[in-house]
Formats: sequence, C-alpha cells, structure tokens
Amino acid sequence: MKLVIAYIRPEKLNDVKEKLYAAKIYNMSVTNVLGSGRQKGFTETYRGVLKEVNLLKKVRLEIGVNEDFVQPCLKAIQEGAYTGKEGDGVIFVLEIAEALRIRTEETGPQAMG
Amino acid sequence: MKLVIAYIRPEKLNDVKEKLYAAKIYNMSVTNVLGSGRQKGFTETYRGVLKEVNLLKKVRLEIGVNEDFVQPCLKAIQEGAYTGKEGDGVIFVLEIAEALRIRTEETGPQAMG
Amino acid sequence: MKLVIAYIRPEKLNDVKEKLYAAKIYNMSVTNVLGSGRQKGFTETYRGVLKEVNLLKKVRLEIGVNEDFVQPCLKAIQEGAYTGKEGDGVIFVLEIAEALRIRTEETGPQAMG
Amino acid sequence: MFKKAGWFLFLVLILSSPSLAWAEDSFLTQDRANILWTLLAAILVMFMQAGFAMVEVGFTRAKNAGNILMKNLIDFAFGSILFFLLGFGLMFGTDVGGIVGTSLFGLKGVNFASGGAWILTFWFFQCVFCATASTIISGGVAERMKFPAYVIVSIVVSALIYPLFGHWAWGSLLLGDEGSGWLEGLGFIDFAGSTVVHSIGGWLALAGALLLGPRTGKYTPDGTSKAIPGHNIPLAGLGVFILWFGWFGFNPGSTTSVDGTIGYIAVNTNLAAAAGVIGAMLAAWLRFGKPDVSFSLNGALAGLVGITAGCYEVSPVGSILIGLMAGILCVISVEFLDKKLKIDDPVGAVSVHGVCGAFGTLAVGFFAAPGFGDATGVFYGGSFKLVVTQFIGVASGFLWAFGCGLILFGLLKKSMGIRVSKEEEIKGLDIEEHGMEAYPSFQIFTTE
Amino acid sequence: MFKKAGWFLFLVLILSSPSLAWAEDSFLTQDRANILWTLLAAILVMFMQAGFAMVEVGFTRAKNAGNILMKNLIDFAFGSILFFLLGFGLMFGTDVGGIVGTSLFGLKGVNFASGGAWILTFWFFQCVFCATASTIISGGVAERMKFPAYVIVSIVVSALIYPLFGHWAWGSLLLGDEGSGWLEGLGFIDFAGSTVVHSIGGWLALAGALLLGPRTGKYTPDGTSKAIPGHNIPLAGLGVFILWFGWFGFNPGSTTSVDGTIGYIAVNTNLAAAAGVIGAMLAAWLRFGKPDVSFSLNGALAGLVGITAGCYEVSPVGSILIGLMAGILCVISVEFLDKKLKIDDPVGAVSVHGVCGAFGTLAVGFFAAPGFGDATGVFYGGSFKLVVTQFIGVASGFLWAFGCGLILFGLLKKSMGIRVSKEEEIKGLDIEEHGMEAYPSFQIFTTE
Amino acid sequence: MFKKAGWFLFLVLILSSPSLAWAEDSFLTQDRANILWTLLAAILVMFMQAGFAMVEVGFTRAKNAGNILMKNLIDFAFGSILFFLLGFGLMFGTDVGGIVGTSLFGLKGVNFASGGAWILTFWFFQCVFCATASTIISGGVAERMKFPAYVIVSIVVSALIYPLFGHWAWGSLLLGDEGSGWLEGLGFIDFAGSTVVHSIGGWLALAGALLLGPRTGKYTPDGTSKAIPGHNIPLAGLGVFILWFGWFGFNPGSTTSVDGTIGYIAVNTNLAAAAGVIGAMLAAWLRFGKPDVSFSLNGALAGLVGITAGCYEVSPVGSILIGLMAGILCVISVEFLDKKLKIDDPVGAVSVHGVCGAFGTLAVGFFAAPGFGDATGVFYGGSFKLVVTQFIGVASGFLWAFGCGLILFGLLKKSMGIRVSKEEEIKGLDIEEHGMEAYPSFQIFTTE
Ligand SMILES: Nc1ncnc2c1ncn2[C@@H]1O[C@H](COP(=O)(O)OP(=O)(O)O)[C@@H](O)[C@H]1O
Ligand SMILES: Nc1ncnc2c1ncn2[C@@H]1O[C@H](COP(=O)(O)OP(=O)(O)O)[C@@H](O)[C@H]1O
Ligand SMILES: Nc1ncnc2c1ncn2[C@@H]1O[C@H](COP(=O)(O)OP(=O)(O)O)[C@@H](O)[C@H]1O
Repeated sequence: MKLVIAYIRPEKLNDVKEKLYAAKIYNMSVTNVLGSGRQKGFTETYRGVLKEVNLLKKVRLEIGVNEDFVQPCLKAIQEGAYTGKEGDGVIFVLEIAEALRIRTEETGPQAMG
Repeated sequence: MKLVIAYIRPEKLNDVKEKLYAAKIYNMSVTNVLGSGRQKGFTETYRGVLKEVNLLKKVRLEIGVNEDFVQPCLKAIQEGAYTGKEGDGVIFVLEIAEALRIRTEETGPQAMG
Repeated sequence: MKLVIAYIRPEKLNDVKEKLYAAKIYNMSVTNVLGSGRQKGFTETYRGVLKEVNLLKKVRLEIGVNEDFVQPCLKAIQEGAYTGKEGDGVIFVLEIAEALRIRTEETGPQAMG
Repeated sequence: MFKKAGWFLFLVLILSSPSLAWAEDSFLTQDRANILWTLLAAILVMFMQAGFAMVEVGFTRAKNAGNILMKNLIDFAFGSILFFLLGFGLMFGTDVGGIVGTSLFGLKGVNFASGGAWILTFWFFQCVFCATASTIISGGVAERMKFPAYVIVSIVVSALIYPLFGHWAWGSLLLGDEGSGWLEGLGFIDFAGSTVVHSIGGWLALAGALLLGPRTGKYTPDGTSKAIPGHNIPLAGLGVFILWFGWFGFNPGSTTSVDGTIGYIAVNTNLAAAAGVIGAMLAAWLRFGKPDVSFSLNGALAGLVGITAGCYEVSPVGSILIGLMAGILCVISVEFLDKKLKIDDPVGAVSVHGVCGAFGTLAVGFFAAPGFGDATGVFYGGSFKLVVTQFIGVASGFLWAFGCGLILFGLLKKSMGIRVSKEEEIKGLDIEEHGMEAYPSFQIFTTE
Repeated sequence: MFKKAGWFLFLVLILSSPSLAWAEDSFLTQDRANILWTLLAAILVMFMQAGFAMVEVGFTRAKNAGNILMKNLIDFAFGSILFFLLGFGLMFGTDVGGIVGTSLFGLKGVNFASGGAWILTFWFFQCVFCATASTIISGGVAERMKFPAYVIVSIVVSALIYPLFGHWAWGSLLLGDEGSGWLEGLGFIDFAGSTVVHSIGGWLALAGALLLGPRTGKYTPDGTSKAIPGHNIPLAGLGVFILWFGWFGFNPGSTTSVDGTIGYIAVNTNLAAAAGVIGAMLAAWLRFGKPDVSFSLNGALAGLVGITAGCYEVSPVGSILIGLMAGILCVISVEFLDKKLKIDDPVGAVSVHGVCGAFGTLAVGFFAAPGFGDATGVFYGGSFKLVVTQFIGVASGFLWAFGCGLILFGLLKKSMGIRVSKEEEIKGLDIEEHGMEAYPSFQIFTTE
Repeated sequence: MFKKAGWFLFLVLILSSPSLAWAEDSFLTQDRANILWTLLAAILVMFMQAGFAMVEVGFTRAKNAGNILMKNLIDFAFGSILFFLLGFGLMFGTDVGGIVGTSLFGLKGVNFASGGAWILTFWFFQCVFCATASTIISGGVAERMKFPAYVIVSIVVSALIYPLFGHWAWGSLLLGDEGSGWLEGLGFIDFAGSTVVHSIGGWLALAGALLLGPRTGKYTPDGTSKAIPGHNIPLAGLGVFILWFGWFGFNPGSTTSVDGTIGYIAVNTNLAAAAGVIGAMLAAWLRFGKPDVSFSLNGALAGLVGITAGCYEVSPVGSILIGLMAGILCVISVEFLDKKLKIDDPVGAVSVHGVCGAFGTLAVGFFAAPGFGDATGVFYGGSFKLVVTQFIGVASGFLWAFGCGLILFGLLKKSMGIRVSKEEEIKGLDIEEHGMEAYPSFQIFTTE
C-alpha cells in the first residue's frame, strides 16, 4: 500500500480528477497549500509597494492506493497536471504500513479501495 | 514511530478528540480537506442549475505516536469516528524514520510525546 | 529521499523560510493546521462564556529532500522555529519510496530539487 | 415621471420674489412636509432590515448564514403583504372594545385623492415597524429552526400578534378616538415602541428559544454553557451601525410630523446608544476582564431599544443614564439567560429587545422630564401612577407576546415540527434547507 | 459653512407666532422643498451603487471580487463625468427631431443664480440614474471581461447610449416641449425607468454576455449547464437590502416634487418587492425543491424593477400582482437563458433588469388604475392603445440597447479584445488585471 | 407616538384649498425645514462611521478586524458623550479671546421650548462631525496600538483637540459674533471641514503613526517597504461607497438650511469624488502598471476630502479639477510617506485626510468661482489675500493637531505605553486585547 502525495496547480485539479476517474481511482483527499519550488513566485504591487509572493497557491492531493494502482495513479496525475511550464509540481510516493477503514473495520489492502 | 493519518467526518472531530484524550493521546494536528471516497458526493442546485459536489468536506488528523500507542490510537479514532454510514473515512499508518522536537531538541521516540 | 514534515508557530514561518533558503532548500509546501500538543491551548471568553481553544493555529511544512539535505533541513527548521516556549512544534522525517516531477518527468532523487 | 419638472423650472425662474397671492401654491404645506418626513423615516427604518440581517448573520455560524439571511428576507416580504391585507386593519381600523381594529383591511375604502396620501404613507411607516418586530425573532431561534415553520411564525406575527398588541397601545394614531385601544386609554407611553415593537419581538423570541431548546453543543451534559462564536464579527459590526443609522428614522420619525422635536429626539437616541456601548463595554470589561466586542455592539442596540419608549419624554442627560443602564443590563441579562436559565439565544435578541425594551418603557415613568414631551416622571416629582401604567403595559406586553409565542411555537411543534434534525443542524441549515452554502469557496473550519 | 445658522437661531427665537407679513421669508417654498426631496432621492439612488457592487461581488467568485468592485466604482466615476460633459445635454438639451438633445453640455449656460439651483439638482438625480443603467452591465459580463475594454463600454454607455434613449422617453422633463423626444410624444409611460434605465442596462448586458461567451467551465462539452456559485451570499444579501432601500429614492423620487404621491409610490414599490421575493421563492421551491436563497434575493430586485415603470400609475393591489409575476418571471427567465439560450449571465442581470423591466413597462398598459396617476389600463377598461404604445417603447428599447451593445462590444472585440485569456480567467481577474487579491489571507478553495 | 397623526389626517381632509388665513399653521416654516434638513444630513454623516469602520477593517489584516471595529465604535460612543459634556461648549460657547468657547457645556441653559429645537439639532450635526475627525485616527494607528491608550486618545480628541480648533474656524456658527474664533475672523473659508475635520484627524493620525512606529514586518532591516495587504477588499469597497453616500450629508448639510445651494454642493461633491477615482486610478496605472483597486478606492475619498472646503465656493468644473488633483496627490503622498518618510499608515489616513484636506483648503483660494458662494479665487481674478488666509488656516491646523498629537501620544507612551507587545502584534490584537477572533471559523493564512 502506498500513499501518493501530489502538489499540482489549482486550475488543473479538475483535469487530474478526470484522469484518475478514468483510471478507476475514486478515493482521494484534497488540501489547499501554499508552495514554493522551481517556479520562483511573482511580485505584485499593493498600493505601490512591492509585494513578494513566493508561496504560490497549489493544491495537494493525497491518494492511498494498492501496489498495482501506483503506476496508473502516477500516470493519471502526470497527464492531468502537465502544462510544461514551471510550477507543474511534484509527486511523492510513501509506504503505508497499515490501513483501516473506519466504517467496515477492513484493514490492509482491503481498506484502500 | 508511526504517523497516523485519518480522514474523518467534520462533525465527529470532537468525539474522536475525546476518545484520543481518554487513550492519553494529546498531540495531533488537524487540517480541513475535501475528500472523495465510497461516499459519492451529492448534488445540489444553485439557481436551478445542478451542482455536483463530489468533494466533500472532511477533516484530516495527523498523529505522530510511538509503537505502543499505535493500536490504542487506531481504536480511539475508529470508535470516535464511526457512524456506520458511508463517508466515515479511513486511517493510514506510515513509518516515521526520524523525529525532532524543536523546543527540547529531543529526537526519536522521546520527541513524540 | 525523505519527506520532512514540520509543525511550527505561524509567526515563525518567515524565520524558517530564511534559514531554509540559507541552506539552499527552496522547495516546500505549507498548510494551515490546528494543532494540540504539550502547549495546552488557552481559554478565552466570548460574550462572557468560556471558550476552550485547545486546537491552536499552527503551520505545517512539507519538504521533500534528498538524503544529504535532511540534516541541514532539520537544523534550519529547528533554528528558525525555536523560541524555547511550549508550542514550538515537532519535525517528522518519512521515507519517500518514489518521486516524480510532473513537468520534467524526472524520477527519484533528480525529481526532488 | 418628473411630471412637474418643467413647470418647476418655470416657477423657479419666475418667482424671484413670491408675492402673497402665490402663497397657496408656492409654499410647502405642513401636511406634505409630514408626508415627506414620515416617508423618509420609514425608508430609514426599512433599512434596519439590512442591519438585523447582518447582525444575525455575523453572530451565528457560517454554515447557517444563508438560512438566517433568508429568514430576514422572508420576514419583510411576508410581513409587508400580510400587514397590508390584515395587520394594518387590526391595528388601526375602527376599534371594537379597545381590543381590535375592524376596518381598513387591504386599505379598503381608502380614497387616494382625499386623505389617502397620508394614510398610505402612514401605512408604510407602520409596515416597517411591524417587520422590525417580526425580524427580531429570527435571531433568537437561529441555527436550529425549520424554515417552513419559521415562515408560518413570521406570517402569524405580522398578521395577528403584533397588530393586536399594537392596537391596544397605538390604535388611535390614525383614526383618533375611533380607533383607540385599551392600553393607550390608561395613559401608557411608548413613544416609538420599546414595548410595542421590541419587547413583543423579544418575548416571542424567548418563547421560540425555549420551545426549540438550545443548539447542539451549547451546553455540556453537566449543564455548563459553551461559547459558539459568531463567524463574521465585521458584518455584525456593520449591522449594528446600520441599525443605529436606521433608528434615526425609528425614533424621530415616530413624530410623523416635522417640528422641532425631531431634533432632540435624535439627540436623545444618539446619546443613549453611545452610553449603551460604554455601559456594556465597561460591564463586560469588569466582569470578564476584556472589552468584549460583541457585548459592546449589543450595548449600542440595548441603549437604542432602551430610549425608544422615552425618546420624546426625557432629557439628553436622562437619555445618557437610560442608555448606560440598558447597556449594563444587557450584559447581565445575556449572562443570566445563558448560564442560569440555560436558554440559548444566539444573538441576544431576548436581552436586547425584550429585557431592555421593558426596562426602557418603565424608565419613562421615572425619567420623563418637564420641558420635554408631555409627561413628568417620578425623578422630577411626577406621580407613581405613570410608573404603574407603564408597568401594566410592560406586563401585558410580556403576557401577550410570550403567551402567544408559546401557543404558536407549541402548536407548530406538535404538528409539523419546529426543529431540524441533529444531523442537519451539525451540517448546517444552508445545505439541507436551501441546498446551498453561503461561502462555497472559502475554507471554513467546520467543527467550530 | 452653516452660513445662516446664527440668523436662524434668531428667527426661531423671534418667530413664536409668525405673522403673514413674514410669510415670504419664513416658510419653505415648494420649489425649495422639491430641491430638497429630489436631492435626498438622488442620494438614496447613489447608494444603490453600493448595492450593485455587493450583489455582484457576492454572486461571483472570490478571485474576481476586486475586479467587480472596480468595475462598479469606475462606472460611477466615469459615468458622472461623462454625463456631465456630454450625456445630460444629449438627454435633456434642446431637442432636434425628437432624436437628440443639443444644449446644456457641461451644464454650459446654466446660471446658478436664476434657475440653476433646480437644474443642478435635477442633473444630480439624472446622473445617478445614468450610473445605475451602466452598472447593470458589469454583472452580466462579470468574471471574464478585460478591464480596459469595460472602461470604454462604461464611457460610451454613459455618454451616448443611455442618454439618447433617455431623450426619446424623458427629454421634456427639464425644458418641457422644447426638449421633447419622439417616444414620450406617443404617450409612452415609464415613470421611473423600468425600460429607460433597467431594460437598457439589461439588454446591453445581454449583448455583452453573448459576445463574450460563457465563463470557462460554465457548460460541459455536451452543453449541460453547470453551477458556478457566488462566493459570498451574505454580501449579496446585503446588496439586495441596500438596493431595496435605494429604490425608495428611485421611484418616489421620480416625482421630483413633494406631494402626496410620494407616499403611495413608496407603498407600491415596497409591496412589489415583497411580492417579488415571495413569487421567486415559491417558483424556485416548486421547480427545484428548495427555497433557493439566491433566487429569492433576485426576486426582490425583479419586483422592484417590475414596478418601476408603473409605480405612479397602479394601485397597491396591482403592485402586489406585478411584483409576484415579476418574481416568477425572473426564475423562468434565468433558467431559460441559462439552459436554453446558453447565455452565461453570472448575476442574472439580463433577467432581472432586461426581462422584468420590459414586463413592468408592458404591465402599465394593463394595471394602470383610476385614482392613481394619469392613465387607465386595460384591466380597468382602458384602451389597448396604451398597451401598444408601451410595446413600442419596450421594443425600441430592446432594439436600441441590444443593437448598440452588439456594435459596441463587437467593435471592441475586433480591435482590443474583450475577453481575458483562459489562463487569466482561471487564475482570477484580480491578480492579472489589478495585481491584487480581494482576500489575500483567507484560504480559498481555488478550484471551485 | 405620532402625537398629531389623527389631527393631520383631519387637516388633509379639510384643507383641499387652504385659505390664506390658514397659512400660519398649514405651511412648513423655513426654520422647521432647516431642522429637518440638518437632522437628515446629520443622520447621513453618522452613517459615515460605518463607512470608516468598513474601510479600516477591510484595509487591515483579519487578525485585527475586531479591534479596529471596536475602535470605531468607541470613537463614536465616547465622542458623543464627551462632545455633549465638554466639546460643544468649547467649540460654540461664548468666545473668550478668539481662542475658546466657554458656555453651553452639557447644553446647560438651553431651553428646549425657545430656540432649543434648533440648538439640539445643530448639536447633533456637529457631534457627528466631531466623531468623524476622531475616527480618522484609528486608521493611521491600526494594527499595533493598545486599546486602553486609544480610548484616552479618542476622549481627548473629542473633548479638547477637535473642538478648540473648531472654535477658531467655526465658533460663530451658533451664537454669531459672540462665539467667533480668531481664524474665521481672518476670513478663512472651510465650508464643510477639509481642514477643521479631515486635516485635524489626519495630522493626529500622523503623530500617532510616527510615535508608534511601523508595524512589525512593514520595513525590512535595510528599510525597504513591504506590502501588508488588507484582508477584505470588498468590505473596504463597501465602506468607500458608504462614505461617499454619507458625504452628501457632510457637504450639502453644512448649509444647515434648505435652499438652492444644497443641490449644487451635492453636484460638486459627486464630481470631485468621481474625478478623484479617475485621478488615483490613472496615477496608479501609470506609476505601477496596474489599475490598483485600493488606490482607486482611496481616490474617491481623496476627491471628497479635497472638495469639502470649497464645495460651496467652486463651480462643477472646478470640482472636477480639484477632485482629479486630489486623487493624484493621494497616490503620490501615500508613496512618499511609505517609502521616503517610512511612516506606516495602514489605510492611508494621513494622505487622504491630512494631505488632501490641506490641498482642498488651499484650492479654495484659487478655484472659488464667481456665481458660487461668496469668495473669488485667484483663477477668476481674486486677490492672493485669500490664498494667504487659507494657508494660515492650513498651517495652524497642522501645527495644532500635529503638535497636540505629539504631546498626547508622547505622554501616553511615557506613561501607560501605546504599543502592544511584538508577540501580541503577531498574534493579532483581537485575541490579546479582546479575547476573540473576527472570523473564528474561517481558515486564515496567519502568516500573511
Ligand atoms: N521538494 C518539495 N517538497 C515539497 N513540496 C514541493 C517540492 N517540490 C515542489 N513542491 C510543491 O510543488 C509545487 C510546484 O513546484 P515547482 O518546483 O514550482 O514545479 P516545477 O518543477 O514544475 O517547476 C511547489 O509550489 C510546491 O508546493
Ligand atoms: N484511498 C484514499 N486516499 C485518500 N483519502 C481517502 C481514501 N479513502 C478515503 N479517503 C478519505 O476519506 C473520506 C471518506 O471516505 P469514504 O470512502 O467516503 O468513507 P467510507 O469508506 O466510510 O464510505 C474521503 O472523503 C476521503 O477524504
Ligand atoms: N505527535 C504529534 N503528532 C502530530 N502533531 C504534533 C505532534 N506533536 C506536536 N504536534 C504539532 O506541533 C504543535 C506544537 O506542539 P507542542 O507540543 O505544543 O510543542 P512543544 O513541544 O514545543 O510544547 C502542535 O500544536 C501540533 O500541531
């Protein structure tokens, strides 16, 4: 079991969701984050004063999947989130030691789906 | 050391907190998330137009615990968050490789508590 | 590859960011969280009625780094976030199994930077 | 449109020095001036609807904001129509037995050409007063009451409960003796409605809050009161300023005529509100250690409600004292209701409108000053009779409104139910009752 | 400042019983009263700018809130200046051919000492009307239009499009026959501007919405309409209350004189708004299963727009009926536009102002009641001629405004472009067009 | 209530054609009309409190929103009471040496029956002016000042600093020569208070901002200014519209009498505000590359402040020019203060009220137009003497207010302290000073 964490552009969330659905991945959790990365942020002015915005608005996805879904999941996110411009984001995959579904008390790979 | 991540119903947060306290687990971090899972979301209308809401408001808990607290922690969350209806959520347990408490500079299992 | 997760005081985020930059760590994602820990929260009154606030506003950092950056990263956060008073927070380090940069399709340690 | 504009221009050009022969046409008659002033005052009072809406939205949780707004809107909408069809006639129509008016339903028989101009203006002014009374209730029953049941409450209040009591105290205002109610016959003084409007609204809210029970999570199992903070204090603050603004229609407008009294009524109104803020802020500061924002805001309203009955009768200094006491009283009353009686009144409607309204009405008996208005209070050597009369008015207001409230909410509870399900309450009334959210894109910490 | 204050004090002290000899100086002349009333009404109408801003901000997304606000501000700013320099003269100057006014540009030739007091007051009242018309457009083109292009639209509307139609219907209001337009010559009745102000604004918004195309994500590839909920319903609610409040300047103020009619016009206005809420709420409840908050809010505006043409001509009961129908119509029209025509009008500007404005203007032909105003409608035995005239007015309003709109937006589209890039639209107009965010510190779920 | 309603109805019915014999009773006297107008204007000005509160809340951070609101509330509350007890007497009482008024404290000796009606109305109008001056300060010292210290500042300003300067410029308004101050003796013209109200408030804010020092994080160690964006631009926008609305009480109301001048004063006020928006927007657009929303909003206020001194004296075209310049000046001044002087004024109070107030007062000397008001400016061939007088007024306003401000804030700094701790500042004043949060359930990104 793996936990896939992806940081993507907010405006790409819908595309990613569609790709994931197409790959039969329906479970996920989404958070707002502010991120900095290779995309260096931007400056804007407010009342004539420079405002550095180096934490940009991003969306963070967390998806718990079983082993055989890891690659399809990565692929779906990659395809949905891609624009080719700096700021597209990154995906991390972490090992899940244990899982428990609250309603059914299923554990392990069962609990994922 | 383990990181317990749980996605639960917002309205159940208080119950879960009470159960955790009863299990002597006081440390945690809570985030708002939007989630989709087996509970398929709902539709509502806004000005007569269908609005699909398939990302539901959930609350995400992160709890770093030492090994012997993992099971009590899972139990507490499971009991507090249970309603039996779809949407109760899921718990993941991840391995923590290292921990550091900022104030005390304690590391490892010491840092957890 | 490691995922460093840190919970710090909101008012310390800028200091931490500066320390991280000094350590040449530019990539991170930041979330608002509510946390409880050794700092027990506080009570305030609203219209004369006691209001217990035991979930305090904290900021959560997530930083994916390669092995040789883990220690500098911990040090930077620890230094930037330290006040010595309860509530300074904690840092967890998790193993990243796999990483993928969406724009470049780089994987593994390459994808981190 | 502008039907006489060209003609006026002509007038302006010609009448550099109007001769007396022109006087009939070229001066504004006092009755037109009264129509103008009463209309302007009514417009100001109408705007209080926005103030109530913002105060109630701000002092409750984000998940119920749309519902509260809707209740305020519906109050005014149904209130206007019902007061037109029924309420106005019951309140100001030909009196029967000092109890009820019996004519003017749907403004029937009013001939616009002769006298109707005034009656229609007067209707509008009374209509916005009626809407004020009924909108007070929504604050007390906020965050847990079923919307359809609320619509019915709102209708019954505008059509029956408010107008009937209104008839007793103010029935003669339109038709003179022909419309007179029993309470005004006793000499009861409630110039702009501390009792008639505010207490009536407040006691109805009390009945509703009582029968609904507290919001889930308001009291711990052992009965300790817990705070459920309002979600948007800036909006609540805006609401209070809007109400303060509108009150200058409410009180000075109740002269329904333009003369010098409107100025000092406004002064009294303003001083009482200011003193109310100070009283409530200091009371909260002493009692709870901090200058609480929400109490200070309530204090302004408490001062305003308190001066409403006597604004025409008391002196500026008297107004300051009444406002100060109302502000302090409001803090005490909120705490008493919340912690002792364990009645959950989310926005303080009962304390601000019910309790301070009663206080203000009684205060007239003591503070009515010679040189202002018609009465003389005990503090200036007046007789205790007035205090007794005021007390009768206050008590009958309480019995009527609280009694009717218990019956009305009770019947609804028995029949269609008045309270939403616990699940709906936790999720928020906006989603379940109206299928929407007030702030769909903001992250709201839903467990607070 | 207060230039005569000391003197008045003196007057007050001396004139306990003014003798007739004093009458010239000591009574308020009717023309001063008219200036006073017209000014107050204009101030109320000016405040509607705040109402429009809040409604439009609330009904759109957080990421465009600053842009919408800015559009409303700019409307009023450029509108005021342009209507001063150009528009007023085209609208109320000496008529040529029933088509266009040709004097009074920049209020040239107006001598303040003789007659100018009235003309300037009248200008201000007309100026805020003009600003209303142009501000309606911003709602229809919200969330996707380039700011510089919008500034140009706003300028052309205030300087040309609105004043020209205004001349046709209301040209004689200032100079009498000398300024008369062709439409009023036919006997067209639009007392306070259901057509002249609201429909004109609505049809321009329609043209804009059409040429801009729907917002990204509004329609799925197969054409299904998707909801894009507004981000702040409490602000939208506040906006509606502010508009309702301001409308008491809009309608009763259109008498531009103080007499008894202002009272019943206010009553009609209020009853129609209330009935509009009820109509829209019930229509939405029946059709979609829930009492929708945003439709109910729109319903109030629909009722208000609907009664604007006839507020001086119809009875209170007629007003209730007109308001009720307008409220229902608004729901139907919003759905029709959205689902059938697939025109994306974020705040319902076309339905509320365009459609209900046309409806209200036609309704005068049917509902105009004897005893109120000057005309008699079909329902009271009047002739169909009025209906035909009203229809001509409505139709010419549509042709003019929609036609001009197509040309104006079309030319801009060809030249500088009217629509922001897709990327900018998704990020929000605030960041790209104005370099700021409306709520920089709140977490907003940016994908909704 | 409605004490004469029945009687009026009677009047309306009887007086179809009032004969001259009735004239005394049946026409509105000019002095009553003046009371009516002055009262209405005062009500409008009172509402500006809501405007200031919203502007200041919107332009600062969420964590201090409750505190700012509270400061605005307290300003008006203490201001009303103190101006009643002390300030009014110092300002309008019997003059001693052109420096200070010495009677009418607590309105003592005012007999309501004879003349008091006017005095009380006049008091109310002056009271809301006083509250305006003191509420300006809260914007400049926002987000870092201790609440108890602020309460004291607010009290001293309403009771002493404002009324004393007010006496010098306007002392004669109530008692005529008996109350006359030294500045008006020189012929100083400040019709509605560009200097008396706005500059005084602005310079006091300057002194406060200076002694408090900038907010933590406002300047980097090397002195570079950093932006601290306001958290709720829609509320700030609403506030500006409310202020614009209220200003129609401020300027035209300063006639305190009903005559034709109120119309053109309103026109001037509106044109200057509109031009201010345009000036500020274009200046910001040229200088920073984007049409900044917050500058455009400030521009409206700058135009309004700028025209306040001369609204009675200048022509509409003059008003446009003054507004335009004030708008541009405001942008320059904000930048200069922020980047050169490194004084942190969170909402631009010093630039908008202080600088544009001074500018507007001086502008009278140049723009005062024949045919409007009483003076003739340099541009129309008037003498430079007026400019010199205006300059003396502006300079003495600066010296007085800034000087008093330095002393007052300085003494408080020495004694009780004026600045909250750094920790409290970072956490927000709401939690530490008032034990609450303005938006407890919204997620706010606390580090911005
Ligand atoms: N190493 C990292 N640790 C945590 N978050 C990261 C990391 N790298 C990128 N991110 C997240 O992904 C977002 C996009 O990263 P960025 O480097 O700008 O994308 P790109 O690689 O396409 O240029 C960042 O704003 C941040 O939220
Ligand atoms: N595999 C997963 N990965 C990430 N989040 C998940 C996953 N499964 C469930 N969740 C989170 O848990 C919430 C509840 O899940 P759901 O499947 O609806 O519960 P149930 O299993 O009780 O029906 C979801 O809204 C989502 O936030
Ligand atoms: N075991 C844990 N699991 C998850 N979050 C934690 C844990 N311990 C601390 N935190 C986070 O860190 C924050 C600060 O912790 P706290 O114990 O108050 O700090 P300190 O150790 O300096 O007293 C908490 O509010 C919480 O958000």
